[in-house]
Amino acid sequence: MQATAARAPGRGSSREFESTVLAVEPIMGDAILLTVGAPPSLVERLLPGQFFNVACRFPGSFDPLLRRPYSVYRADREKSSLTFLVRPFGRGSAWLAKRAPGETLDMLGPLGNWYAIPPRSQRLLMLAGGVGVAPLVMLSDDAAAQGLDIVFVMGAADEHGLLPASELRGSIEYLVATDDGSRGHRGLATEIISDYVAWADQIYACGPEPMYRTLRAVADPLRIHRRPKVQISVERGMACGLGACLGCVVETRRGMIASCVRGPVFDLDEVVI
Amino acid sequence: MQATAARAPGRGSSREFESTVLAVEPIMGDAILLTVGAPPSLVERLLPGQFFNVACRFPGSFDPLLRRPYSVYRADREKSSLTFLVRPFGRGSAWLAKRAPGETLDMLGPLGNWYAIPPRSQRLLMLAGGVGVAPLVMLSDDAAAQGLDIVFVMGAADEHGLLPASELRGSIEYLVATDDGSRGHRGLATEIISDYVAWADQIYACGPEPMYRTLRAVADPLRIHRRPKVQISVERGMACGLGACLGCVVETRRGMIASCVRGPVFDLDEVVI
Amino acid sequence: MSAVATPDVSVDLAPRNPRELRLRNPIIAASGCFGYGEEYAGVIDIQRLGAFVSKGITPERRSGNPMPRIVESPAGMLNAIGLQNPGIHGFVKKYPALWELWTVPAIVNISAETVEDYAMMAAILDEQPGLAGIEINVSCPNIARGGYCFGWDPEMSAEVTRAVRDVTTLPLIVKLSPGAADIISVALAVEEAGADAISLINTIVGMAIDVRARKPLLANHTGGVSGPAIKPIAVRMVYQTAAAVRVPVIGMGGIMSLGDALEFFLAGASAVQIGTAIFVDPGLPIRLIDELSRWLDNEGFASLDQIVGIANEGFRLGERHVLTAWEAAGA
Amino acid sequence: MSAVATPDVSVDLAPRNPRELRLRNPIIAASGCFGYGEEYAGVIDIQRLGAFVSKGITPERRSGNPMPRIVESPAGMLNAIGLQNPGIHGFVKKYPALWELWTVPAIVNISAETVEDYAMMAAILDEQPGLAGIEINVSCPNIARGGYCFGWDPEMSAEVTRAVRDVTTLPLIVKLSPGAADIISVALAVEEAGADAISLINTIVGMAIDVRARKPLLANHTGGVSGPAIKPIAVRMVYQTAAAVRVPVIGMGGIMSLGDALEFFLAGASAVQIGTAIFVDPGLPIRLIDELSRWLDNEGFASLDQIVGIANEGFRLGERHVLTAWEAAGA
Ligand SMILES: Cc1cc2nc3c(=O)[nH]c(=O)nc-3n(C[C@H](O)[C@H](O)[C@H](O)COP(=O)(O)OP(=O)(O)OC[C@H]3O[C@@H](n4cnc5c(N)ncnc54)[C@H](O)[C@@H]3O)c2cc1C
Ligand SMILES: Cc1cc2nc3c(=O)[nH]c(=O)nc-3n(C[C@H](O)[C@H](O)[C@H](O)COP(=O)(O)OP(=O)(O)OC[C@H]3O[C@@H](n4cnc5c(N)ncnc54)[C@H](O)[C@@H]3O)c2cc1C
Ligand SMILES: Cc1cc2nc3c(=O)[nH]c(=O)nc-3n(C[C@H](O)[C@H](O)[C@H](O)COP(=O)(O)O)c2cc1C
Ligand SMILES: Cc1cc2nc3c(=O)[nH]c(=O)nc-3n(C[C@H](O)[C@H](O)[C@H](O)COP(=O)(O)O)c2cc1C
Ligand code: FES
Ligand code: FES
Repeated sequence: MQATAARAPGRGSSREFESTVLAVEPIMGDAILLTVGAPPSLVERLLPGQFFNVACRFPGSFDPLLRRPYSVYRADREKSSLTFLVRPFGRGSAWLAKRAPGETLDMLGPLGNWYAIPPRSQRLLMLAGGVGVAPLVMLSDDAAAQGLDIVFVMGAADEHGLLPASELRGSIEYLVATDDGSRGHRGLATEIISDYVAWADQIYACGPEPMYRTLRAVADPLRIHRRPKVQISVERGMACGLGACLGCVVETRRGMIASCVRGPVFDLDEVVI
Repeated sequence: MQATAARAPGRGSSREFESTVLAVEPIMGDAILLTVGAPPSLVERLLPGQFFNVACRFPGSFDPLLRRPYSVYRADREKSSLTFLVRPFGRGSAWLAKRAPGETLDMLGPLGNWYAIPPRSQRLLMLAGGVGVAPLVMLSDDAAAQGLDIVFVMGAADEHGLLPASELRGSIEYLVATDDGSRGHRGLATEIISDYVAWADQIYACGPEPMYRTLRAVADPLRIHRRPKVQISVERGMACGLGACLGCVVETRRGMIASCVRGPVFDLDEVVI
Repeated sequence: MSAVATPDVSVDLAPRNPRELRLRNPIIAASGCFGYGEEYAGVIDIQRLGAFVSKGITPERRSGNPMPRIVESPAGMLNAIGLQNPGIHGFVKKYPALWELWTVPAIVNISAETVEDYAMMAAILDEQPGLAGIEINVSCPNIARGGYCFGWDPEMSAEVTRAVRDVTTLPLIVKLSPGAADIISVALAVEEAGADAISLINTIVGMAIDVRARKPLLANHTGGVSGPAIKPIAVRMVYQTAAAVRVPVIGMGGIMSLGDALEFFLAGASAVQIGTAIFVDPGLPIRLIDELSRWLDNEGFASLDQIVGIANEGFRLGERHVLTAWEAAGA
Repeated sequence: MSAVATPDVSVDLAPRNPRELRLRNPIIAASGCFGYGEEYAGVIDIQRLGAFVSKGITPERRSGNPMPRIVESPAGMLNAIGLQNPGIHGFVKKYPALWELWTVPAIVNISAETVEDYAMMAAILDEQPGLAGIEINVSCPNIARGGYCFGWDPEMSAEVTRAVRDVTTLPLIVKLSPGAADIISVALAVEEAGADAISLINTIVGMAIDVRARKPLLANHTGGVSGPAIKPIAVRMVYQTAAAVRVPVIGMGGIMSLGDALEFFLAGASAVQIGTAIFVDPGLPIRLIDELSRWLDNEGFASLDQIVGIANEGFRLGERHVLTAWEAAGA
């Protein structure tokens, strides 16, 4: 009768699993890297940009009620683990950021589509805004392992909010911008990408929506016939994560589309933002 | 705007304080002893039978909403700490039982009245049922320090549910009963108290209500002019702990009385149970 | 934890209807929380469910409300999806044929702003394969009555029920709105008008304000509250309604565990629907089927019937018992 | 964190009444959650409060309902205290004289089962010292109308208001019941009948079943739900009501933080009451006074007035704006 009974094995669904927290390390100021165990078959098949809906409450408590989506920051196929980047912000993330190794988390996923690397792509530009860097780290890991050329540009409020260069593979060119100029370019990340827009054959972005609007304004005049393609990951509040509630829709040229199943990755030219 | 803001210093009330968890140790099967720091002036004045209303949820979560009352099991005036005995049962106690040293708890108290040791009392009989043992341990600590004679009788389902004898001062006579006979008398604790009822000049009890009814049935024929007096601690669900909501009343000969301020300790002869 | 549990948990939710609405178990996925079934087909064994109810279908295609459409609330959520759906014509092109291939009973939830539109949809559904029944959502504004909600008024709710009853022999569930001041009168009116069963509660109208932006958080301003927060209100309304009517009552509102589902059964529900919990815990409905059988077995009940309404004196006495005055006011 | 915050947070809750109900700040302790003030006198600095409302007083002494009277619910609680109180005659012997010594305005909450009894109590209160106003609790069963709750019906609510208005010049707050299907009609009716202000919401009727004992958990069967769980419903009702009436609206229901209180102000409340939160966090009302001033200051507002209703288009336009159809139904 206790809600804790819901933790029993055999949760009745094929997409949920209990994962054990393996490590919690600080990163990017007040954020953390949270590493959890996951079934090998899952880690194996995971693609960059996919996410998990995590229950962020003590078992038996119904508040906060909804799961929170977190993109995978890094997948370690050898250790069969997943790492998430969590910035404590509101109730769910503050709870997550307080977890300790050995505790278990209730995960639903993997969910959503992914950043595609089309065949013959060789030059990738990645643009990260703040905590939006998470899925691009996994994408850059995979792309670097395939030997592709990567320029990774990140913007943050100040130097503390930047991803440490050591988190990216050595072959990656890493440029940064900060609002206060404490490191790299003073200003927006979108101000230092012009040269690379023409160079790239794919652009990947993850950050707040205003960044996408600026990106569009900066990149569009430099793109010819909408090339290179721009793949963005959108952030919407979610309930089900499975396309059932229609609470997470994104307005696109094809109508209102559930971002949890046919996103979170969209073609910038398709979405109305 | 975040509920966590409510944690800021200066909580606006004189009866609340943040305490730091100092130790968590297992006891009596699945229960724990939870030791927390408290202001010296508070620990100094605390009386046995008083309790604290503890917030049993992650800051920012509103579920479970209400504080849980816990009697003080032991007060250490030197270390300025309080120890509580918590049996994980439902949502609040399960949360409490998972706390770790260094975490903070939001306490409201001390609340309620206390077990009185009238002047000239010399022979005390204490009767504990299960987790109800908590306030009687503090009472026995105080009484033993005053050099009084104490017979402490405890009942539990089985030997794992019994208080270890080492938790009581050396001078105390400790008798036990278990439902399954795994230790001491097989049966109810009330079955082994007859000899001591006549001996005692005060009787103190804490346990479930059926125990009080049995105690009354056993003790009444042995008492003369309602002597020795029987002081019991009642358990009622609580909201405010301060006599304002009238949710915790006990029916007495004098009407419906708030057990949080004019209890939890009542004269057995006064209450209608 | 016995492997094989034997109690009879089947239930007929349309005993007055020759077509019956017989479910193998009383666990139903609620409207708007389970899409059209297919969304969960790869996640849980949907064929094991007692039944599922589709997202609400409307006369015309709707693209729904602007975003944001959902926001969390204490132990609950607010939604203002705005009935995004393909419309009755888009719906019948795809789903009846799909559902015909399934063994799980599929119930269609319908919403409209006029009595005629409800009847129009029901007439179309009557001819479709693969449908086990219709659930009428009366928590919709009645355009002819200046937008006053159908479900708040016994007569308006009955009118919709009658109009639908006239055009279809499909089992008919009427889903009540908790906004009605007097839920019992509405329940009695729709029973009289031909409802085979009554389900309740729909979401309760609520709102949240974005303090930083100084405006309502939902683009639609208000939304419906669902989840554990509304459970006590739902249990009370089921308790009141189940004692008042003779048709089966389907209870819902905040069910998150077996204990919650049992509260509804004991209050008088013959079946339960699971809504918001599916988002949080998709495996719950399937677990509930097993846990319910096991609980009945452990407690010595041979069938679900034996527990329906046993916490409800009015239900037991068959007395159309209405709560006493102070009870109903919640003093 | 500035030490001295300057914004004007005072408010007159009875602008139509020559006697005024002027509070230094808009933070009020709610009825039933603050006893008679004295219970919290040693715990918080009660004299700093904008005001407090007493436990509900009835014509006769009541010993209240049997136990259990309270039970927790998800992010909330259910209570069925049953108005344990000394009755109007016992009340006037003690509290008016005590409160006269205090600087904090004291409001008396009254409950009765007949219109005559409400008026009888108000006439007695009219002669007492130490009272800043009366709050009429209309969430009570009307014995003359077979127990139908006064507060569910505009006419019945207005009748009580008129009867009380006729016998006292004290500032009069009418506290609405969320059980009314059409809260706006009730609000307009009591405004018309002479209410100086309107407060809402009272608790929502709910219930919980003890699955082990197979009966309702509360001895009274049902109780009133309060706390964060009901906040979205309360905010919505305040938003609707504040836009419809011209008298000040006092909002309450689940306020646990400054953010929650601001939701009510932005929705149109001129003051707020804190109920259940006091049990959980007794220092909250005092903290809110300081936090509110600081917030107004930081955001550049010179007075509380400037934020009342700014999230509410109908309120801003003075337009007696009723929610559009689909909004009101919570689609
Ligand atoms: C596909 C996807 C992937 C995501 N990946 C990550 C990730 O890798 N790392 C990560 O830290 N977060 C990620 N998020 C965001 C994450 O799901 C939570 O929204 C975030 O952690 C805040 O949740 P909370 O419970 O702490 O805040 P809440 O208590 O839910 O929010 C508090 C308030 O802030 C608002 N709010 C919520 N999130 C934001 C925001 N990001 N910016 C501004 N306002 C906000 C809410 O509307 C609410 O009013 C992702 C979201 C999506 C949809
Ligand atoms: C004055 C006082 C002193 C107390 N001292 C202690 C103490 O020292 N140690 C301790 O462990 N507890 C003590 N309690 C009990 C404690 O306050 C909680 O009630 C207990 O920990 C269970 O809370 P929960 O949140 O885990 O359960 P909940 O989730 O609140 O309860 C789950 C269910 O069990 C029921 N329930 C709650 N408590 C009990 C119970 N004790 N027996 C049977 N059913 C119950 C509830 O009604 C509910 O239906 C004391 C209570 C009072 C009033
Ligand atoms: C996102 C969402 C969408 C809903 N859509 C519908 C709907 O289309 N038709 C309907 O009758 N009820 C709808 N409901 C109401 C649910 O079916 C159910 O009555 C309500 O949510 C209470 O149950 P719960 O607390 O278990 O969710 C919806 C609920 C949610 C949360
Ligand atoms: C224990 C309790 C007793 C209450 N008693 C009364 C009462 O006597 N009169 C009244 O008008 N409201 C009473 N209320 C309702 C509150 O004043 C308030 O309207 C309601 O609880 C919603 O606010 P909250 O969520 O902040 O508690 C009571 C509420 C509680 C929790
Ligand atoms: S979160 Fe439910 S459809 Fe995407
Ligand atoms: S808990 Fe409120 S009066 Fe005792």
